[in-house]
Amino acid sequence: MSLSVSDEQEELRALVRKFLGDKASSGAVRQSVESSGGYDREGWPQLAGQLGLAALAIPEADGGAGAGPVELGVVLEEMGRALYSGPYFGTVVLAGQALTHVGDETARRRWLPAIAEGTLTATLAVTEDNGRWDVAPETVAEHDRGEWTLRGVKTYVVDGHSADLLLVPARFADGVGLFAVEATASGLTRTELDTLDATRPLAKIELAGTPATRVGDGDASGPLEHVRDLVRAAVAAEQVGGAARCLEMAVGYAKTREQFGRPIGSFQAIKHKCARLHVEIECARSAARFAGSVAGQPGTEAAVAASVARAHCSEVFTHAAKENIQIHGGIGYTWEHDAHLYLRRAKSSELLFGSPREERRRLNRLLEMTGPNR
Amino acid sequence: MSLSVSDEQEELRALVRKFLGDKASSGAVRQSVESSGGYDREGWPQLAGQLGLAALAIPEADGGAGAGPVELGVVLEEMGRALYSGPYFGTVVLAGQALTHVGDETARRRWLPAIAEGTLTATLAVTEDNGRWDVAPETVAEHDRGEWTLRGVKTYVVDGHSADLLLVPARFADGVGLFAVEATASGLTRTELDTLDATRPLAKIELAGTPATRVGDGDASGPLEHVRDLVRAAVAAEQVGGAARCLEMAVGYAKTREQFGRPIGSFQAIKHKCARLHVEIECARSAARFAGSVAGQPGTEAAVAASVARAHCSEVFTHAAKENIQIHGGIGYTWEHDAHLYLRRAKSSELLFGSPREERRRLNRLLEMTGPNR
Amino acid sequence: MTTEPVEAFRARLSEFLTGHGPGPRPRDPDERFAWTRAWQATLFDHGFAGPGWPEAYGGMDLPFAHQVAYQEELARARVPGPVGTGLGIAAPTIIKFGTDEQKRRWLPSMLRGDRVWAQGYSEPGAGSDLPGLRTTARREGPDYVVTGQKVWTSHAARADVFFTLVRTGAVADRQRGISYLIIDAHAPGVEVRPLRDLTGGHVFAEVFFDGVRVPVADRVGEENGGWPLVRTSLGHERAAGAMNQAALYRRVLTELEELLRERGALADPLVADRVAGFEIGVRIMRYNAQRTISDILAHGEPGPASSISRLHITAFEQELHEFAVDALGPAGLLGRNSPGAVQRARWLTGFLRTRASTIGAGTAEIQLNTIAEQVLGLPHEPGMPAAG
Amino acid sequence: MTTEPVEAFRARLSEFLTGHGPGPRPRDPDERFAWTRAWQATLFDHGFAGPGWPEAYGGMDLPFAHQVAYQEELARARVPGPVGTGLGIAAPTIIKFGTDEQKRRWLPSMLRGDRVWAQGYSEPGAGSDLPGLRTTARREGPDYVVTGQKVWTSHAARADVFFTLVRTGAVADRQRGISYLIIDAHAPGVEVRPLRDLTGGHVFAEVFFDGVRVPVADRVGEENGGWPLVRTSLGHERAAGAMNQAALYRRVLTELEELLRERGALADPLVADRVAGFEIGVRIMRYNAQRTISDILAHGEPGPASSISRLHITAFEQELHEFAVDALGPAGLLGRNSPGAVQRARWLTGFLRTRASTIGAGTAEIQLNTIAEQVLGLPHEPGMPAAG
Repeated sequence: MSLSVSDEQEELRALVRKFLGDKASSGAVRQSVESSGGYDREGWPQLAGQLGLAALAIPEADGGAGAGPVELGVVLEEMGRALYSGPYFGTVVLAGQALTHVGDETARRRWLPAIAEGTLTATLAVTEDNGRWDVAPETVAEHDRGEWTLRGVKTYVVDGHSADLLLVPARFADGVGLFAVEATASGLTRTELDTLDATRPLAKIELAGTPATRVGDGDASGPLEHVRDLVRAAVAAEQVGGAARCLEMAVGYAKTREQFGRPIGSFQAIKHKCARLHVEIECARSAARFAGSVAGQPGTEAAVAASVARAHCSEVFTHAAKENIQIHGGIGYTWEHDAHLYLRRAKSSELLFGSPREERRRLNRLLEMTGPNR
Repeated sequence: MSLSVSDEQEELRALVRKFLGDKASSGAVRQSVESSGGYDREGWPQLAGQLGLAALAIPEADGGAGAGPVELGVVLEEMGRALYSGPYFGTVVLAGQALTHVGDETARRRWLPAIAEGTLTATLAVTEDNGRWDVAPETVAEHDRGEWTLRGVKTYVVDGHSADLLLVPARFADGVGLFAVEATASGLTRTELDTLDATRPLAKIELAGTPATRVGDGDASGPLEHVRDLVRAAVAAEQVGGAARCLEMAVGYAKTREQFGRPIGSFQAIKHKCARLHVEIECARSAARFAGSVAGQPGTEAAVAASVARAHCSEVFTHAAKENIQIHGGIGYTWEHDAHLYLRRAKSSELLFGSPREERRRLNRLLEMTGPNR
Repeated sequence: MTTEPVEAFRARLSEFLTGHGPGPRPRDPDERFAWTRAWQATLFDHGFAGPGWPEAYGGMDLPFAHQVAYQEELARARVPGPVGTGLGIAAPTIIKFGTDEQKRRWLPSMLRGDRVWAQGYSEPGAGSDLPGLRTTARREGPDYVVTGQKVWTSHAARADVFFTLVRTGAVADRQRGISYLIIDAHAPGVEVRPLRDLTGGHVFAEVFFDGVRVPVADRVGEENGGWPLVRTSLGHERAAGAMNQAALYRRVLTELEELLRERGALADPLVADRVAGFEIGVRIMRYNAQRTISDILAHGEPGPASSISRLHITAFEQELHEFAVDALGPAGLLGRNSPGAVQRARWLTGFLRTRASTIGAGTAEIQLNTIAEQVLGLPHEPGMPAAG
Repeated sequence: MTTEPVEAFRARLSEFLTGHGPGPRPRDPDERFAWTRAWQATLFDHGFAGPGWPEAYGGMDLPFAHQVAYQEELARARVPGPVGTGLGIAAPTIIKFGTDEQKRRWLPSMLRGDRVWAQGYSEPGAGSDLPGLRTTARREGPDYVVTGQKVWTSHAARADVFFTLVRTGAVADRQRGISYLIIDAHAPGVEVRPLRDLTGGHVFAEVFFDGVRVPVADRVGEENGGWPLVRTSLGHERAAGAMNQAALYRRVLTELEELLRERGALADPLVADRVAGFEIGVRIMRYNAQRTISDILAHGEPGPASSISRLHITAFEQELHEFAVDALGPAGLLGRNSPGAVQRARWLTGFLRTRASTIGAGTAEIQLNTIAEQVLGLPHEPGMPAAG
């Protein structure tokens, strides 16, 4: 297996970077941060449709380009650098992969092509009030006269306030199933949350006898676990992008900003901070790439690699974001400077989708280091 | 309560420092390190007797000077600086305080004056094979026809191979008692251990029906817990001395050693390492002093302060010892340089008498942060 | 100085605090500001302001032991601290170096909270490098004409007075060309632009001086002699104040522990271990303050524990707030306007706000340099001005 | 180069290793040294030495993929590595910059382990500041006359040959006045004084040169042109070797986990959390190596992961050994001669030994400088030579 970036992947990266540089510049990100509820409605159709990024990781049979987690990682790394706040993460990373891996023929045909075209936005609503991303749902699915309805509360749902389609894991007699809920369904209340990181909008979803369509059959726990690992790998790539951008900002500032008559980057304290971050970030990059390259094949190796990457990349991104502010000094503490946007994203992506502590605990379970209840 | 050093204490410090500088110089310490089994037999009578340091913390009624834990802390800080390896710690800190706080009249009259004079060496044998310093003993005391005998194994006993008198906590039907065993007793096997830190000799003590004298009456668990807190405060002071000496060595070297045409102490990396250590060490000093100043009064405040000091001072000393080697570079890695002797003492005193992890756990119990089994 | 025994004084103060408490803390920032000022006036009017200040300027001129008791009682009563940084930073300088006329003119209204003082030291081009500052004060008859820009002035938007450092000599003279000048915030040519900090709030600002005329009589100390004044403080009063900070964090930590216990998070041994670490940290904060106080009482000097307190506290508060957010999990990410927000998002706000702890008033790096050079005597870097 | 498919090569090597294993590792250091050398000769005699070396000097000249397989198989078989630092450090320089005559003269006997090579770069006065070295080589007819002192030369006591940096120009020329010289350890005027390291063992030494005559023909590269040679290495071979190190620590960590499980220490959630952290670290070590290999295969260059591996590994090994000692509690303090010593005190020895990880071959601080300047492009300190 190669952990190198191929020429094709490099082209993809350049394409995405250019697009995001033009359309999702800091100003655009700030606009979405300062306004609530909306998202990049202008850029999205172009990014999803013309650039074909929504189709990227969707199987060819379902109208996609059939690329794998590695290519998705390239895109997310760039989105992480740019703090892209459009509905890519919810639609493509969460819902796209859930439909691909859990969905039956009908469900796939019904929604995946629209996702691939960029005409349907969607998300996956995993977390409930306890905040855990990795446990069985409390939300209940009831079956009556051929119709499913859902009852429960999901929260911290990425793009949950704006997505056209919500995919909701819920439990019923036979185990856990995945259910699709249209945005227009009755008994559905969606509340956008005020959170640390406005570039990743989160919502609370209340389901009070909401009609839903079952997606896939049998117990979905296993396939959902695989989807979670795919998401882990994707978030890790995004975190690498964010962390690398923080270091770039810090290094760029340290090269030009002078104090005591010399660039602050010539002081050892600043140099060593930056060099340490570089070491951490390259380690994070190796971990994220490895996780991406094995994520396609469900199983222990993919699960272990995903948790390794998430645990490390989370800590590195948060560390990089904090050091970036520190190196920038007073200016880094202002609202106007972008440094805090990265800190917000870093801490938010550290705690959503499984904290480092939880990932290490899961790693021990996967490696049978400790008993199942540790 | 004052945390300041009084003029009297400052005089005591100067006296001890001068004595240890003359008699327990690095060369003398090394002699005791390289030879096994012995201790500072020449210096000890002078230090204990003429200087009166053995008598310092023993009550006046028992032939001592009646000073408290704070004065004892001043002496131990100096001994920590000098890595003094004579039998002071076992005799005065461990056995002296155990006899003072657990002993009945008879026991006190029998042994304390001799300890105060420096003519009897002694120790307290707490730890058993599990390495825990803070749990009830497995060693059993049996009473038969008015005679007590002990059965069990104690280990990591400071000065255990050389002490004239061993004080041994052991359990029996009514709880835990303290027992005195003469070095010459039958059924007693003492084995000096090869350990990381030769400046603090440890021994394994096997008791196979060894005759013993009971010291004190009633359950000794409570008083022994108080003794443990006095020891914690004393070790913390010793660690502050060791850590401060490491920083002094590092700063001294960094001022004179040149690289790239300037003293290495002018490089920020070295400066900040030293400054960070200074902050940690002054915090450690505050903690050790506070622990000493409340240690005389048994109770929760003394217990909390003792664990706070131990947890922090342990980590600071080990950190200082590691940084001292790092700052010295190649020369710090040699056997001939004293830097490693401090690392050895630091790690050894970190893990004996309760590790930082154990002290934090105890702190949570004392503060009722968590249940009793956490 | 009073001859009242410490415990009598403490009882009298405690009784006053019970009877005259400032009432509940308003949530609206403007109301809160007014509430804080009103409380400061109440203290002043009852003779309970300025524990270490001369009585001539409205202070209490308390012996040191009384000052400690004063701080302890105020911390216990959870009353608000003074508004602006005048009392803590400018007043000691004026008390020590000001003329009698200056003291009479400035101190009482500052102490009563009638006029709010804010600091203007840092500049956009010289955050940590104060000796390189470029705001100039050109002498013109009885006035200085001040032109330049300052940043990072807490409370600038509400300030009536700025205490500043300005360049009266050449830039190349560095700290030997700097004077200490008091500038009326309402004078023509002063413009204050509030800056949002990274939490989204407005606690600091940029201040522009465009040909502002400042009477020479408002200079403290000699012309070009401002630099040594910067480091003045009523060491003793500050030491007693450190107790106040230790009391504050004692309370904050207890509140966090209660929160974690309620949420069941303390059952995680890793959380419990970290909490024990903070228990150690907050106690050491108190021991450091107490040791400084002991050293002052015994030797008249604050001793070594005083120079390290700030680095200990800043690291503590950053780590504590981040730990709180982490321990709350995703709920820790909720802003104050969210349903389910934990304690009005105080921990989240604290996590962001304490980023300033290692930046404002000299970065952590600068403070480490200062300790390395001034306390440990390590050589300074070639080509660098000595620290401090 | 071979045309043998990688898997066929791997099978052949694996069969050889099974059949010709070096036998159990002797405990006595002298015996162990002889055992290591004998194994090196066995490899050589069977055509299994020097995977990346030219065949002309006894090497295998393997394609890169085969080198990776070679390192993997050797790691799996747990055979000893080469003795001395010649193969890893001196050989690449000689292969790249040596004359044909020098290669013929030096390489085969080095590869077979017949002559042990040791490094002589550092000096007492210039540990991290190599460009400041002072051992001089004065030209005298066909010889250099070498006088000076070197330290930190691993295996010096057993060396037959030193590869050194010496000053042939002026001290003020710094790195432009340095030559790369190969010195016979048995020549008159060479004195080796073994130094005990802080573990109490003798793995390094001081070497004194007192007017040692060294033929000019034993200089590699140009006079005063030695400096650029120092940083040569067979990058590709080293990358494959990094795999070997990852495999080593994979094994070490598994052994520690088994030990902790046996002793019940894994039941402590704090211990388990740290162990998970090391699992992450050891995997990242492998990913880094694998990524470097991928980059070489894809682009012919080792890429960014290669420059950071060492800092990751050194931090890992220091933390791992200290953690092991801590997790063992007081039993972790027992030396190998003690009753109850845990696994012959390997963790304790490792705790002490790995203090060198951040000192030897350039301190961690110097490596961070190098990354900051050469990778990140940060400016170097005024008055300092550029890193590297």
